[in-house]
Amino acid sequence: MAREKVTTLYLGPQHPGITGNMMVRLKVKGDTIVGARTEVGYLHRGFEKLQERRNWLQAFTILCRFCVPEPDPVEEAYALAVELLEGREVPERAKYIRVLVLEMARIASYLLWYGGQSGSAGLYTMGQWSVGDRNYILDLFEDLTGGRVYHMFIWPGGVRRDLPKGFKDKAMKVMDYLEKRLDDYDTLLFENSIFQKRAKGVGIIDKNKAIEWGVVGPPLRGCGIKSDIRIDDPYEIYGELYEKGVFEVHPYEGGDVWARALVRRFEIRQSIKIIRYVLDNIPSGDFYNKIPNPHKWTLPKGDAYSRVEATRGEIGFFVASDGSNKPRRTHMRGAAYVHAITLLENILIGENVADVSFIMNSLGTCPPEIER
Amino acid sequence: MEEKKAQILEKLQKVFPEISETKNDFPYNRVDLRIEKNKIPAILFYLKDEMGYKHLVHITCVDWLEEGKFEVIFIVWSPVDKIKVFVKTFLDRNNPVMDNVDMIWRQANTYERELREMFGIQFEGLVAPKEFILEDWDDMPPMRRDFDTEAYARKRFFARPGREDARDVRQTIAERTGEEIPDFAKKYSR
Amino acid sequence: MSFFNLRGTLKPLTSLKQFAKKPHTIEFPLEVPETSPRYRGLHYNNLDYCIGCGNCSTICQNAAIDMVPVEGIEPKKGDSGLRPRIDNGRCCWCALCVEVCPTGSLSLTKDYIFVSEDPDEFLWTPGVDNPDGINLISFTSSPETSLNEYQRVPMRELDGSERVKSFAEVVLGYNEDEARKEAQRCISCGLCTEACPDHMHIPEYINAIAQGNDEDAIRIIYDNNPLPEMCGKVCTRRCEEVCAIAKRGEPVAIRWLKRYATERAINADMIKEIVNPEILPPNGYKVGIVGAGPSGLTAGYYLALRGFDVTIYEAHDKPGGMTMYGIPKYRLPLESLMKQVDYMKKVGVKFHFNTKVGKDISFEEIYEKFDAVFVGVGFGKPWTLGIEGEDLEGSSQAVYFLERINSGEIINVGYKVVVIGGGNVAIDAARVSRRLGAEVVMLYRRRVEDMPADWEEIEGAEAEGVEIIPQAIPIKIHGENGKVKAVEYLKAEMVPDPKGGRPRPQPIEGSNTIIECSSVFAAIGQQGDYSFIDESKFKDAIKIERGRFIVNEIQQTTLEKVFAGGDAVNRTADAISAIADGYRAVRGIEKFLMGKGK
Amino acid sequence: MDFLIKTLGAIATIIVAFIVGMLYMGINRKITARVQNRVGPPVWQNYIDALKLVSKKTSVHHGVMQHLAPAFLMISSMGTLLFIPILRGQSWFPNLSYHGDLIFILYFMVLGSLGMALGAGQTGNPNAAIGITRGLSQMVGFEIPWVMALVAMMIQYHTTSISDLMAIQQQHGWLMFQNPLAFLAAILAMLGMFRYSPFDIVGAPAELASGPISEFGGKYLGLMMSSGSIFAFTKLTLYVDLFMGGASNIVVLLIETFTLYLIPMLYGLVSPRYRTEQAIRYFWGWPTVLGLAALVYSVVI
Repeated sequence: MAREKVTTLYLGPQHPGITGNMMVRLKVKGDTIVGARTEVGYLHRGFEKLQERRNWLQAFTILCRFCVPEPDPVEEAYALAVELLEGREVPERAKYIRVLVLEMARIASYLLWYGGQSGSAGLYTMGQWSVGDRNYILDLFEDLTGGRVYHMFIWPGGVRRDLPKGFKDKAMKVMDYLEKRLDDYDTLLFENSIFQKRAKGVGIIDKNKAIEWGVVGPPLRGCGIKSDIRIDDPYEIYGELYEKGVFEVHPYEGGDVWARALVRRFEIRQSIKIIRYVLDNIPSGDFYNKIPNPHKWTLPKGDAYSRVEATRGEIGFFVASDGSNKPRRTHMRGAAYVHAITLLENILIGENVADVSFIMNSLGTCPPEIER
Repeated sequence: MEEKKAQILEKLQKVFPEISETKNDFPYNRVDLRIEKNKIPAILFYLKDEMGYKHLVHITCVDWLEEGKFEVIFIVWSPVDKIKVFVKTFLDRNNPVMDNVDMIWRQANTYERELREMFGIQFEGLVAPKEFILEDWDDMPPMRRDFDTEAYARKRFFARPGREDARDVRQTIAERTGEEIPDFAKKYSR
Repeated sequence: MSFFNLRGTLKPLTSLKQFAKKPHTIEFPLEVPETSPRYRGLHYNNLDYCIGCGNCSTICQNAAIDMVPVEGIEPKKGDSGLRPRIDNGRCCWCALCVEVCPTGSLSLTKDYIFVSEDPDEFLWTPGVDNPDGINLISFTSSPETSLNEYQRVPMRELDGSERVKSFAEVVLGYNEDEARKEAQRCISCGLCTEACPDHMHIPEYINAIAQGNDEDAIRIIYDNNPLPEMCGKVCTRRCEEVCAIAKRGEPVAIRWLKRYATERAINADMIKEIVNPEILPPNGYKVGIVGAGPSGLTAGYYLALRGFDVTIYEAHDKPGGMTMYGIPKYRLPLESLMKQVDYMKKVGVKFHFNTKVGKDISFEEIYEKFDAVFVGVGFGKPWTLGIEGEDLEGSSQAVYFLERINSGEIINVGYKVVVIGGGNVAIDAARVSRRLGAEVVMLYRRRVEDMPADWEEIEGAEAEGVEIIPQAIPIKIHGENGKVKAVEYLKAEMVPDPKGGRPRPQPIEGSNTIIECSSVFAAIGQQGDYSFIDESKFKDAIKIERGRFIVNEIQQTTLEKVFAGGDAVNRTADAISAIADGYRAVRGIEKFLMGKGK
Repeated sequence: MDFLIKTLGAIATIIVAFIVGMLYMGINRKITARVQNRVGPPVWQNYIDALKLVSKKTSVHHGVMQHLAPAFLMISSMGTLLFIPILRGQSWFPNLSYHGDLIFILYFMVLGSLGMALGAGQTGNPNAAIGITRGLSQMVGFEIPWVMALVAMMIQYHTTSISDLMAIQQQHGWLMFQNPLAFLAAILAMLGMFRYSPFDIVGAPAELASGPISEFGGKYLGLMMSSGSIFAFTKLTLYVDLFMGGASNIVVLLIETFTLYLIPMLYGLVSPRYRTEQAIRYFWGWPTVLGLAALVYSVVI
């Protein structure tokens, strides 16, 4: 291969380095990327159209398929949007359980990210560890919701089931275990000189442009900007928890993969703190503000938009109702929608081909979220 | 927060007397306003550059088929004010054309591609590859309300045999008892 | 390489210590992981509890559930005979079907492995194809977690102490919000329509109410019931007995919802405006109807809509039969019945009141004059107790008592009334007596739970201060100066029926008890009075067996021109059956006359 | 007769190399799994895999070189094996050793990679092409300390024959103690030679979808796998011969080779992969410095 020749390299749609079915078409000069274009359309399932044909509750069951690694924030976003639209109150206990579920999902998703990030760097041991440990979180999910991956648990009005017996003890044990394991992870991954070499200075996002570019979530915090929906636009009990100092939001300077990794490393420990707090302080009471018979449940005319902080960043759900028992329009905003298209196309320029999936993983791209 | 919301509207209405409708009575941090479509880039520019609404949260469209209108909604967020502003506009359903806004936010380009493909809204001046999510699509833009998903699926796919013996409960009982459900009532059957 | 990070190279090597730890994974066939008690696995359906309402099939967003007939399950009232069959290739185990199952029969199991090479095997009927699933049930719904609302919207009523003061209507009716909320509970399965003798379009009108379209609801109701407001107030509501929701909770208040809808039309003009029925041009046939009870009115109304010339003969001065004279006004106010009859007059039904057939006009005359005759005379004659002292002053039949009260007479029942019987008539008599200011004691042969009266009525009576003495068999009415003074009864014990029926009361010797009282009303049932056709010409032609007309499936008696309906035909003895008879007779008469051709 | 025995001996050598190499890979998989908190496949899983792959039909054809590439690999690994003395002083593992076989092997070992490069290039898969460039670049990286280490020894003992080196070690003790700098340089080069992490950029699954071998399946993959296991055994034996004085019997050989095999394997378990330029910089860093030092040491001594 001639060094100066520009080659086109297709990464995907079926490619082990891509987190789902999408394609990045790279223009490569040697090992350096001179142009990138994200091509999607391999995973379009028309969920939003399907939701228009289903009633408000039936629409809820396909939500978890919007993003496989972390389905709960989408459920939460939908539930919040519907609740905003209807003005439905959620019992306090349900809010706590929701936060519990969301934070468990955050941990599970971050553990999967550990696997993806280190796997795309070639350190498979880390991925096996973290995905294996994620299983313990999935066990908790199974106890709580009955499902391991697709929980379909948070729905408008509250949650579907109360905490099972003995859940607190089991969850606490898992949290203790995880904390110990996180130290192991640090030894293997963050203290590893090769990983540091790979991650530092790669995939840099410009701090001054970050908000304008639509960067959200851990990548934005990795730019040194303190921004988190949980404290900026608080939902459920996050505002309260933050004021009480149960968790912190800590930005890291740099804007590179390393900073984003540190953000996640920090937040997974915060999530454990939140779960501990929630389990200790969960109030008794109802877990569910019952919705009427789903077939006849109508929402007032209007629209609402909810925002939730997922591990990939801001997830939002727009719902519009025409007053009937079915949504007029639902539209999900996934963080990856911006991250994996305009942002990725921008920051890949000048990077090494070997770093593409590394950078994609650090941005948390999730194709099902883009196409829905 | 209520004061801030009122201030925002006041300020915007001063600069943009064209704002036709505002809604401010949400119990949470949201402000709605409606403006005609050719003022959209101007008001978005103003919101972003002058008022600090730097974060484009969402662009979406609702098809009000019965009224013959598309409602395009821009949601912007200010990290300082911590308020969402919904900028809404109506487009004529038969001629859905509006200005491109991707020079304000680059990522608006993606949203516009999606709306173009899913609703057939034309953004004047939009530079982007023709196809986004759909491939070789020759039907009507699929997110329009008059696109019948079920009919499309029937046309395009076939059902696996083996389930023809399914019965409708209401129908079965009506047949058994000789009940005649009048036609006008059938829409209320499930 | 300018700098060598020794720590960064060697520290990760300590991770190799994991080699000694126990692995996360297991060797699958040797070790099987235990699923959690809430696991959402394959379906299981308890066929005994399932009533085939099909709610699971409707909620399934993947269209994975079909309702199919299952061998060995016979359809019956309150059971469609269909059972869900799952296409496991489509199921996403969201368990919404479990959450909406009104009976709780459908659940998910811990079992999640199902392997087959044949794709058709993935279609299976839970419960039939996996009978052992009953031991593995994991994800279930309880009334608390279910999506169905098992609590009925409470009906506002006058307070017990308040209502004994007057004949004001006890039940206040739903307001709009309550009605919408109650209507939303309905799952539209339609099982109730089978239980309704008249097969009213219940899911449809409830859905119309739920959607806020009361006028459509009224139109749907009037499709086969011309007396819905009466039904909405006093119907025996067999529909609610089979309501799918009632399996684990309180049934949908179908009756109150009907009442709500019909009350939206305030007067006859409004009913006409809303229903706006299509009246066919006169077809030249004339139909005579004997008795303006529910069956007669129904037949008259629908015949009139179909272009027949209808004339109704009624012995009393007001229409309605038993519903007018038997049901106290606090349950069914006069206006609400008259409103509906006025509406019938508007569509062209002709009435002749105070015209007793057999006395004022002979049955033969009617028979000759009309092309078809419908007889809906009901059971006017009560059974007597057959015990000593029954003819004393102050002792009478409850039906007559109610009739006099409803005609506007003022009756002095004295300080204490004893009502004998446990049916609706008995309760009515008791509650009316309470309103007249007397203390009331009810004597009933069996236990309270055996009483044929509505539970709502029983509760209402108790709330109003009626004392119910169960297992009491009256044996004598004591008199003084020709007036009732006391009732003597025997306590009874329940003994199982050797024939397998319900337990029978067996009087206990020597347990005689005497209650002092001023009046006694007997309400132990009525019988037909067919003296008006006791003419040689018809006596043999119209066959009567055990006090009832013999009719075929189109309500035709053995005399082909004569149709019959109501209590005089059916055994259920309620208004809605009478209406159903009337409706059926309309079709029968239509078929009989039109099919004959003129 | 002598030729027949030699031929039979050669076949036996190859079979033993195949079995042992596969076994090592199986043990590798098991150890990897246990470090990764998994149970892992059985040790004999690789034999099953190889059997399955070889029994598959191939329906994709890209050209002659694609068909030949696995053969090149096989020839390279088997040929190298035959030039390396398996056991010291035993006649029943004959080899084609001669004076200067060390230099011959140095070139012959690269043959497989070159053949692979041609074959993969013909498949037209951009991933394969990129993988090949990376592989060749990386080879350039680790060949330098490797050659330096060998040259250091050649200079030290004035011979280019493996058998001679083995004989010398009998007298002077193992070379790894005689010239530890050369040994270290060679070991670091070996990390690259085995293409385990952190030097697995050639076939990095997350970027290149297995790189050069992405268009090879079925029989080809089976052949590559077999040749890979033979080659692994070959390389390990060569290291044992050069630095540990060779083995006198098969048990000692197994112990020594396995111990050596553990080094790239265990280090690979805990290391992410280097990018190409990082890998080259790595090899041209400390390993080369060590190699140079070994050269100086051997000259000085």
